[in-house]
Amino acid sequence: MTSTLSADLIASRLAEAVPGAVEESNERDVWVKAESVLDVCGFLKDDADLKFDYLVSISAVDYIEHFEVVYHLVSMPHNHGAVVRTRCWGREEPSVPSVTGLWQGADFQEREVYDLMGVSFTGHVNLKRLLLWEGYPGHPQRKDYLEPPR
Amino acid sequence: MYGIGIAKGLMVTLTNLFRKPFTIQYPEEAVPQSPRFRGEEFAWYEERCTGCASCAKYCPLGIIRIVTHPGGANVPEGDSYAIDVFDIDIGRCMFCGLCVEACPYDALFMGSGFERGQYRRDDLIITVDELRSSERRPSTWFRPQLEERDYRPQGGEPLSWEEVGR
Amino acid sequence: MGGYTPFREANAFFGNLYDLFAGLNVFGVSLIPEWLAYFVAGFLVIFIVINVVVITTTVGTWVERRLIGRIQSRLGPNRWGPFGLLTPVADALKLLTKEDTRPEGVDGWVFNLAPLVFILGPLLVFAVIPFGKNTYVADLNIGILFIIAVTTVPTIAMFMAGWGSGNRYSLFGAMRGVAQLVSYEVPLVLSIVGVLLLAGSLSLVDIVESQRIPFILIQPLGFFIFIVAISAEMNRSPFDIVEADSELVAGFHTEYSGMKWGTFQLAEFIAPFGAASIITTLFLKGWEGPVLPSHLWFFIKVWAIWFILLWVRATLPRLRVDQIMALAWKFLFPLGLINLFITAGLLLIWEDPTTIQLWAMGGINWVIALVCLVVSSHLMSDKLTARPPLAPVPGRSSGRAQEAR
Amino acid sequence: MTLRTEPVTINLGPQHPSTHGVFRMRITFDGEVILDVEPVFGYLHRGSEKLAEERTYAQVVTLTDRLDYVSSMSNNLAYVLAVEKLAGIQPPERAMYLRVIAAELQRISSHLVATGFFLNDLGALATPLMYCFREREKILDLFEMLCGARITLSYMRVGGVFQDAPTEFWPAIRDFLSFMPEYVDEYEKMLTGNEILLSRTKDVGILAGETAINCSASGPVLRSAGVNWDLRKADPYDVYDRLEFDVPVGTVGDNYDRYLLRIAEIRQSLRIIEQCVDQIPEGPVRERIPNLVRPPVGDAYAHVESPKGELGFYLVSDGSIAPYRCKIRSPSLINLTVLRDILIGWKLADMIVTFGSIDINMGEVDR
Repeated sequence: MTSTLSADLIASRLAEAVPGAVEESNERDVWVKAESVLDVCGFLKDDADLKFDYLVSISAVDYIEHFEVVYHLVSMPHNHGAVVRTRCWGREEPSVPSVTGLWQGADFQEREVYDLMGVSFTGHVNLKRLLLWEGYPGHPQRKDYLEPPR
Repeated sequence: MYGIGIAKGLMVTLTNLFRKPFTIQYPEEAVPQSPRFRGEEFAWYEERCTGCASCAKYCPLGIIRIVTHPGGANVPEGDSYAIDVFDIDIGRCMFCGLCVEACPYDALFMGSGFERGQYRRDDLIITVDELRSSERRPSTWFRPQLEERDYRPQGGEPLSWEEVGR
Repeated sequence: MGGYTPFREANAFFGNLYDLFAGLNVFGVSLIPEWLAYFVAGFLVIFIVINVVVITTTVGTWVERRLIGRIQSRLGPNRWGPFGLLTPVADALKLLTKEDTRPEGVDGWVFNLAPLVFILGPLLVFAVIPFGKNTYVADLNIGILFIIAVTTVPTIAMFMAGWGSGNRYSLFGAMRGVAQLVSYEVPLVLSIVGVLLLAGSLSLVDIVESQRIPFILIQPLGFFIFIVAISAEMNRSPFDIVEADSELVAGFHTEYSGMKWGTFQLAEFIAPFGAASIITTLFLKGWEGPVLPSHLWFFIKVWAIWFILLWVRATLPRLRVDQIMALAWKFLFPLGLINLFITAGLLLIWEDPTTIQLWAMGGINWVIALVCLVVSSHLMSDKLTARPPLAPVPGRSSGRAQEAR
Repeated sequence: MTLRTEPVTINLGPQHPSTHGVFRMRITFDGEVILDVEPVFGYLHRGSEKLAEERTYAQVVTLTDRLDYVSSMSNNLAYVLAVEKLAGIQPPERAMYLRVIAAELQRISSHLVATGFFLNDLGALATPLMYCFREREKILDLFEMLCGARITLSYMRVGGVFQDAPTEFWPAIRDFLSFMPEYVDEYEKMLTGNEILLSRTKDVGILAGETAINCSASGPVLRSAGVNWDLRKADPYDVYDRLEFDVPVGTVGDNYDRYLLRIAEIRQSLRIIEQCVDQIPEGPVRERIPNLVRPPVGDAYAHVESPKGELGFYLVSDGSIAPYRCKIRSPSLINLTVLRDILIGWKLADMIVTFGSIDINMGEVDR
């Protein structure tokens, strides 16, 4: 990942391929709409110039009013990287389409995000808690999480 | 040919049979230790301590408890706080040394020992009395002045507060 | 005295003891009847042999741990007693005082009986081994058959333990054990047959005495097959799939603790001595040797073989189940057949070989053994050549790196 | 008559000799052949990411020691790089060289542990393990000289390393560089050509390159599958772009390749350390920055090639003294994604070996 691709470039390519997917972009970051994550990622993975074939990590950040899911992508043939972000609003049932169909490597990471942050991934075949046990109250990495009284 | 590799492996183990063993017989033989070893007994020099509690603030686990009262005049450079309580709970300490790194007056040092096993957790707390009365063989960790002097805490002389400063 | 005489004469040690007890009299009245004297003398002989075996094994565990320690660049146990000699004692005490746990769902009788049955086999082997000149418990005329029979007994115990524990790891271990034994019994017996043809007797005492030159020189292939097969029978590394600790935790004795586990371990430590004794008797001229007393010769040979077994154990990784089976059926079994046919053929040519003819037979057998080993190992290792070291690739160098230079 | 058979399910772990920690796999067997694997995680979950949110940037370094406890230096390095990227700090040159030396020593030690336990999983009665630990001990001695600890090192700091290496460190590391290759030769002599090891590992647990990329595998697992991807070359951090080294790449992607690759990487690491020791400039080792770093609002992702693979830290700052969010991209967890692909259809014994060859560390998987 020697060069991080300019977000504007990605946004412009995305505007052609997946119209209406890009929510906002500046020179560093590109935000896409939560519901079009799968299309965007599919395009980024298959496009010959971009060819992001390697999903580095999926992280989720709790910004109180919304959750941001961050995809770090790398293209091995072109040796460049990109960061795709998506916001999902609402604290009750935030959800993002799962990218496990594109990258198998997303499996455990999405489960981890679901477990600790409570963002569910629609389309994930085995969306169970990863690190905590079934029936654990709450999602501990949320900012408003309080340890249950013993 | 099947067997050559196995025979080679057998020769390696056979040569090791006659090699000097690597074991150190610990209680009888001393383990060679580096002067920077971050040991358990903290060395604390009350004369240098101003009671600023930087160490307590920098501790990632918050295991240092300091209670002071103003008015003590035990520091050569001027007034400071007198220390009432200086508890280090080494039962939870992870010996990262951030407290030592934080101390601006070279008053707190890592120790050099590692044989302070106790049967009860409460006994693992180093109190201010123990810090005052113990022999101080400070580790040279984050104290380059001791390293320049080529001080070796293991088996070396205990140092007084004048000797450890920058 | 009538009925006991032949046996008394055959075994000098037993005979002396019997005479001692039977001859105890007060004013001509015999104190001990003949049958009791026979029984006591027999009991004493067995008592002595079992104790010698167990004590040798105990010392053997210490030597084994020290030697493996040195092989692994460490010291081995050296805390209890001088050089750690009391370590086995400490082990035994610890095991005897340990709580004997019994998990839920075990099959009680089978579970408890398994260790006893397991230790039976290795101990019974020593009943027919001649330890020295005229020193043996019994000179059975079917000695070898007896040994082959009793060495399979532990497998039954293994299956009892595996089944009785009600643990899946144990069952896996037991199943593997049975499969392995069934396969390895065949090459084991085949490799012995050559020796039997040369010796012309099934009695171990006769086999020792008929070795004008050690049979290892005449039967190299047999020796090789036997040592591989017997270590598989004992479940010693590299064939220790039965209790493969990294796969099956401890195999069939996963659920055992305390002295039951200790019994399993004891049997497993006796087994190499048993195996070494059999090898010594069959291939290394038994107790015969110049100058030194016969018992000492026997012990030296046993320890030497035992060291080889230990050395292999300390070095080699474990084989996989199917590979172990393949080794038995595709490698050892044909070699055993070849060995048998060659030996039989040579004996047809020289019916009653003189010493020189024996040497000639040895020479022919060695040539054939080397050819067979080379050929069959080539057949086996067509896929097993090491890869060349990984070709270092310069790596995907980045633009930034080139700018920096 | 046909025998009725049914598959057996075994809970391999959490307490099992070769799960390398507390890890559980629900495995369904047909006889000895694996039909299905389902990994179960979380026995060592300590909430490192949450803990990091309540500590200052300097204090988090001590937490990273405990992620992958056999390669603390790499964890330190990854975290420190992320903070430096976030706060825009450039460490002095000498510090960068010291970091590379430390990280490469750690790589050697971690690969020694991996190789040793791999052979232990093969059932080699701990002999190769003891040899590997013998040399690892020398590396730990070097670490103790460098930073006073052997396992939980906390050597790196934001803006450099905490202190320069002592004078006695340089002769010691030269000595280490002189004897270590012989020991590596010894391992190779003992193991590489061993037919039993070959028959157990060759063409077993084959991982295809595309699968490895698709599963986001990294490190030796990815490279053994023939993918030439090493972050030290692809995205050089610190001073790796000034050092000459090769990236060993496997050809088949089986267990044997993963073993060979680790041995080859040990050799390359020795090469790197040698160059670093020759090139290291004089100078300060720590940028003068405030103890309480307050990076500007924003986020940064930094990654290193840790012995297990790509270890990344994604840090979000809200301008305060503690990270707002600290996400750890742990190679061990993500490398386990390949588990189902390379285990199903093999035997129990192969499964243990393949699992050992992935080289995971539960401290990092569960965090």
